[in-house]
Amino acid sequence: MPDLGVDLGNLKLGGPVLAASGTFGYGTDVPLLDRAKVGAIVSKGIFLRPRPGNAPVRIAETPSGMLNAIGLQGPGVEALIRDYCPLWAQWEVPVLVNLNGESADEYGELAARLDGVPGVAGFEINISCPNVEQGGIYFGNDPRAAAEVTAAVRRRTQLPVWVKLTPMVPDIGVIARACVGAGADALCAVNTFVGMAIDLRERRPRLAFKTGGLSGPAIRPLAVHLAHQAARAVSIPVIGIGGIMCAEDALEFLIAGCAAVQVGTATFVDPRAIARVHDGIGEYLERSGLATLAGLPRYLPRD
Amino acid sequence: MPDLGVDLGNLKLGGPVLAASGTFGYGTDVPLLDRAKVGAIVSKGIFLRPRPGNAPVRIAETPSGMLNAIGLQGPGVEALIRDYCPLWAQWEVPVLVNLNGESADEYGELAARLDGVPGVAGFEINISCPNVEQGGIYFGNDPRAAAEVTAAVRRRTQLPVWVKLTPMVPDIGVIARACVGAGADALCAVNTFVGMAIDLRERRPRLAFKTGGLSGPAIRPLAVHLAHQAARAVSIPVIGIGGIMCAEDALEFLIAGCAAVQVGTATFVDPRAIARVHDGIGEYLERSGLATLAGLPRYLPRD
Amino acid sequence: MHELTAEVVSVRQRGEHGFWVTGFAAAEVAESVRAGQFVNILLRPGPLLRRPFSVYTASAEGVVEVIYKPVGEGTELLASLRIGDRASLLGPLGRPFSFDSAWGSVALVSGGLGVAPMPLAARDAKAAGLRVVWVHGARTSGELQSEWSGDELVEATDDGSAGFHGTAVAAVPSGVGAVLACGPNRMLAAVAERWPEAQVAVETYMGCGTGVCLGCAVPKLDGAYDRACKEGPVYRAAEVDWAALPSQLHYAVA
Amino acid sequence: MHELTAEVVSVRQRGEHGFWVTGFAAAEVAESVRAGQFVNILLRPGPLLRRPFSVYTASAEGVVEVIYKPVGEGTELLASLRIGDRASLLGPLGRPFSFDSAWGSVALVSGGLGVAPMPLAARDAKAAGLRVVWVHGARTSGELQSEWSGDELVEATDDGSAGFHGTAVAAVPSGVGAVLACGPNRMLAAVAERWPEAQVAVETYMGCGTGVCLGCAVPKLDGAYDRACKEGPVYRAAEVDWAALPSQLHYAVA
Ligand SMILES: Cc1cc2nc3c(=O)[nH]c(=O)nc-3n(C[C@H](O)[C@H](O)[C@H](O)COP(=O)(O)OP(=O)(O)OC[C@H]3O[C@@H](n4cnc5c(N)ncnc54)[C@H](O)[C@@H]3O)c2cc1C
Ligand SMILES: Cc1cc2nc3c(=O)[nH]c(=O)nc-3n(C[C@H](O)[C@H](O)[C@H](O)COP(=O)(O)OP(=O)(O)OC[C@H]3O[C@@H](n4cnc5c(N)ncnc54)[C@H](O)[C@@H]3O)c2cc1C
Ligand SMILES: Cc1cc2nc3c(=O)[nH]c(=O)nc-3n(C[C@H](O)[C@H](O)[C@H](O)COP(=O)(O)O)c2cc1C
Ligand SMILES: Cc1cc2nc3c(=O)[nH]c(=O)nc-3n(C[C@H](O)[C@H](O)[C@H](O)COP(=O)(O)O)c2cc1C
Ligand code: FES
Ligand code: FES
Repeated sequence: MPDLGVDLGNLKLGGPVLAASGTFGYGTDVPLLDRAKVGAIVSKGIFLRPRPGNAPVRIAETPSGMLNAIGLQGPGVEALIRDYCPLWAQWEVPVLVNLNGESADEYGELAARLDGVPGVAGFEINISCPNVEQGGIYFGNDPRAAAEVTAAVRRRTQLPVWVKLTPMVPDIGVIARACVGAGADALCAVNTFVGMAIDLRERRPRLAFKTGGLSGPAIRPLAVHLAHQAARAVSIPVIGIGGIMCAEDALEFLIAGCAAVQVGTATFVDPRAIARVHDGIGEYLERSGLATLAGLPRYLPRD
Repeated sequence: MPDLGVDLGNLKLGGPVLAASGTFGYGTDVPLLDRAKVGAIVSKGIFLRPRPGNAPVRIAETPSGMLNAIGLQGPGVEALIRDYCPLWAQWEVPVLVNLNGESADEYGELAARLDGVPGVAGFEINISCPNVEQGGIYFGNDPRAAAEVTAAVRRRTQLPVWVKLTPMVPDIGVIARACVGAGADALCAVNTFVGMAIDLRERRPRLAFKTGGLSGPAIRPLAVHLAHQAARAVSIPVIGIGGIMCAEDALEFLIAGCAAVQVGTATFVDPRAIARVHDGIGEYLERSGLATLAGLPRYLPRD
Repeated sequence: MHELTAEVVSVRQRGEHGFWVTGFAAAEVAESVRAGQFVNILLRPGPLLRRPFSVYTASAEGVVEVIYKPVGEGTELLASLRIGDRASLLGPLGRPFSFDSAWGSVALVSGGLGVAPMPLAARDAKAAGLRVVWVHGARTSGELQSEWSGDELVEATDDGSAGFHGTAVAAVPSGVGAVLACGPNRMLAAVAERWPEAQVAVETYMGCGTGVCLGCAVPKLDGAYDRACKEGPVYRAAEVDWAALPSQLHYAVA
Repeated sequence: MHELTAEVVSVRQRGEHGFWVTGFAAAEVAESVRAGQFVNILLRPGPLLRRPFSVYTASAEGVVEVIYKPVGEGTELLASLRIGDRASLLGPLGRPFSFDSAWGSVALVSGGLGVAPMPLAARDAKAAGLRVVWVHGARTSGELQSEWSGDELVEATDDGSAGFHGTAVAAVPSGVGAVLACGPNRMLAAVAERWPEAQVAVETYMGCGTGVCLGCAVPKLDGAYDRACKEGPVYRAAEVDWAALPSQLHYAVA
């Protein structure tokens, strides 16, 4: 079996297939899966304080995709530290915490609170949240705001800091470079795309929150493109996310320049998806006569 | 049968279902279809000069979608006037020309050349082209450039001028308002989303052009959201486009605030798609006890 | 929980009203499933997400049946499966009904497709030594079920064309020791008013069925949301904030 | 052109190498189709786009057959269709081979799945009064076809395990009046070198099959692209810019 290890600089992973935030809970509810094949787990998004989440209906299926508007339901950082970090500290697989806030300060506070807590291997900054101080503009759409929130977290921790990019921007490279400048160790591309589905009987949006984030295979070609653009723009590792259902899908991201991938919606359909993708990548490398994932030729012309 | 007529101000349509640019040729190659049910035809995108288009491979199927990079292959405006406009002049269904250029001037010149030519019922400005003068930045991503090209066309014609919006922007309302300010009569939302697919055998993009535009049902929830955002931002009609395969899909756009819709990729799968969608909208109105499409209650809270 | 590629071993269409019943060879599920639990079925080719179905029957031969009406993409594909076809089943999932022999008797109240968990509920109730009254409601006689189990059947129709003239809830005989209900969320809200302690199986859309997506939120009166697939689908009726639970889901339409 | 919901009336699997042949009741197509034309098949549930297939045979009873190998989503679904299932067929599409009785004889040169249009080509050639030599090439004897028509069959294998040792192109007897070819685009390029006037049926990806998407671009030596579905799929070999025509398509792999 080829060596599927991934070196992300300040974090080494046993495999290139990670569990995406919000699709794996806190890592405690995924049965059947061989955890030795999970490269890392990114926790459900966490805020400082507990949040009830949005009213139902929260999800709607669409062609090859699903919309979700969970509303970052969660117990808040103190409960996370109390209830989950002690478990994580006993696991082999590294767990990163997905950070969310309404101001750069809130992100910084979260990182400070979690830094050094056993079981926390690093942070993934979710910049798809609205910046309440800047009038609800999303952090992820503005290079300055993205850099500010990255820097706020960077200042409070030596652990790996990843920034998860928003897709609905004209040039993802600009945001990517801003995050690198502010000290990010890796970038994750991408989060969900904003979408809407209409209930024809009620003549209103199917989701109570009106809009939701589109995930699943429908977005894969868009996500591959964005991850590729990000990988071309920066020299830190990029982790590809979006619509990966099988090894072939993951390989599209890897060949397009990603160091690793995250699997989200696929876990809903097949709780063993991550292990299946991991194994399939190994088989592809083997068929291709490659001994290591690091040796996979990438398609990554430099800008 | 309910009245499906649509009043777009300076253009009245027999039905709300239009043929999208690039998916209906010049209107001469779609057999089997009952043309009385086509609200209007938007021609394949045209440039001043003939263009050979991109090398193959030009299309790639993806989950519930397809990528295309045709490269605006076309005979140029003079051949269009010579070979197609005389046919259009004899048709009942109005034909609008999809305009493309590399500078605002080129768009203006195209409009000037076509204005008054019998058979040309109006213009749809494709602002998804790169602005060569501004270093390849897309017109559609920049409100100033979008307004400039709209104004350039507006100055040269009294015919209806529609602007077809690009989806990959953080706030489509900003671009929409800019186009209205520059004199657009209607907005079309949206064009394709940029995507990429990788050939695992060759380890390079499947399309010769590398990237392509994603169309089809995969993008529908994103397109409904963007069309809805545009409709909330402006008071001129918005024409919804993206992934419409059946009447239910079209009704999502109509309820979300669109005055009409365009059908693209569905015509590839079913040459009769436009008529089928038209009939299905009529049946829905009938079932709902509505005598006219104009009377359909919309979900359109104002910003 | 198990995930298995299960072969279709039986397909039958029931009653005028077009309920379908499909049986899968799924011994691991059949052995362990309890009333109120569900299986999450993957249809390929088919829609992205699995579709949850209550387990209708589970036999000693290892056959698990689900009952449904073809109303959309998933159920139509399910109805198109023929004997020998295969589908992936994930289950059993969710928290089952619980039974207490101290009740003496129990009323199983079902509306429309809410019959789905009731044959197993009758089985588990009998195993707990309870007397079982099954009260089933439909709009009209043509929509009534012909399959039932238990000690007593009470039928009700909205139009009075058969049995009790009125709702299933109104038709429940007095004196039963406990009430278990399944049906449209609207009907369950009525159950909650009359029997706050009733156990009800609710329906929500589900993303995963295993507890990781938080898509299946059930609003509770204490202001929290929990997961229909994990803490549910069976709830104490008084716990649920019925006004906030969507009542327009598709299963519930029947 | 017709669009019809056609019933599957026959399914057969051919040869060791796993070619499948599926027959549809499609009288309108069967009556009008000419060699080299194709039908565009819609599979539901299935991938978004139709899949183009050369018409393999067309009978007086109105049955149209296609031949294929299950290599991907579309062909696997096609292979899963059973008698009585239905699929939408659009066709006949594209420009057919043309025949001239002045040729006296014609060689039909096929490689791999390039056999697909040849039975009809033999039929149309005989109708034009031509003597038909079918030259078929495969990698090895196990991949050879067992169905052929015409006056003479020449077989060739790359490994020499049966028939002529070498390519189908090399095996074409001299003196034939014309050459018609179908197979991997690479093979067709070799045909073009030897017989610039040959008619060849090329393969491209197709979006619509009816001429409206411009997805099926065939690069020609004059610098223009035209549409495989409309001006093609049959071309004069010398017209095509073979170096610019992708040779890695899936059909061509066999
Ligand atoms: C615990 C539980 C038990 C159930 N038991 C039964 C049963 O025994 N019998 C039965 O018939 N049904 C049952 N259902 C409902 C069932 O899962 C299907 O949703 C229903 O049958 C309709 O599915 P469909 O695919 O045919 O319709 P669709 O056409 O897919 O559904 C109609 C609409 O609902 C949407 N939709 C469907 N499922 C979801 C989802 N999971 N998330 C988001 N959107 C969705 C679709 O996009 C579509 O627009 C149960 C549901 C739950 C939660
Ligand atoms: C004129 C013509 C005649 C043909 N005749 C035959 C025949 O007789 N027998 C035969 O076996 N095949 C024939 N083909 C090829 C056939 O249409 C299919 O492409 C092939 O069989 C593989 O399809 P699939 O769905 O099984 O594979 P897939 O798994 O769908 O295809 C493999 C890959 O190719 C991509 N792909 C497939 N089709 C398209 C498309 N149209 N556009 C973009 N991407 C696409 C898919 O996304 C996938 O990644 C013909 C093609 C043409 C153009
Ligand atoms: C139900 C659901 C909840 C999610 N929650 C979060 C979250 O809390 N934080 C975050 O950064 N991303 C969240 N995501 C986005 C995923 O991590 C991922 O970026 C996205 O789903 C695309 O990947 P996929 O197509 O593999 O699912 C969520 C996605 C889904 C479907
Ligand atoms: C093959 C193809 C060619 C297209 N060409 C054009 C074009 O020339 N000009 C344009 O404005 N849009 C063009 N489009 C975009 C469509 O008009 C439409 O906006 C898009 O396909 C989304 O709609 P759909 O999902 O219904 O196809 C093209 C789309 C496709 C698929
Ligand atoms: S369905 Fe995903 S948590 Fe319940
Ligand atoms: S396949 Fe669309 S033009 Fe040929």
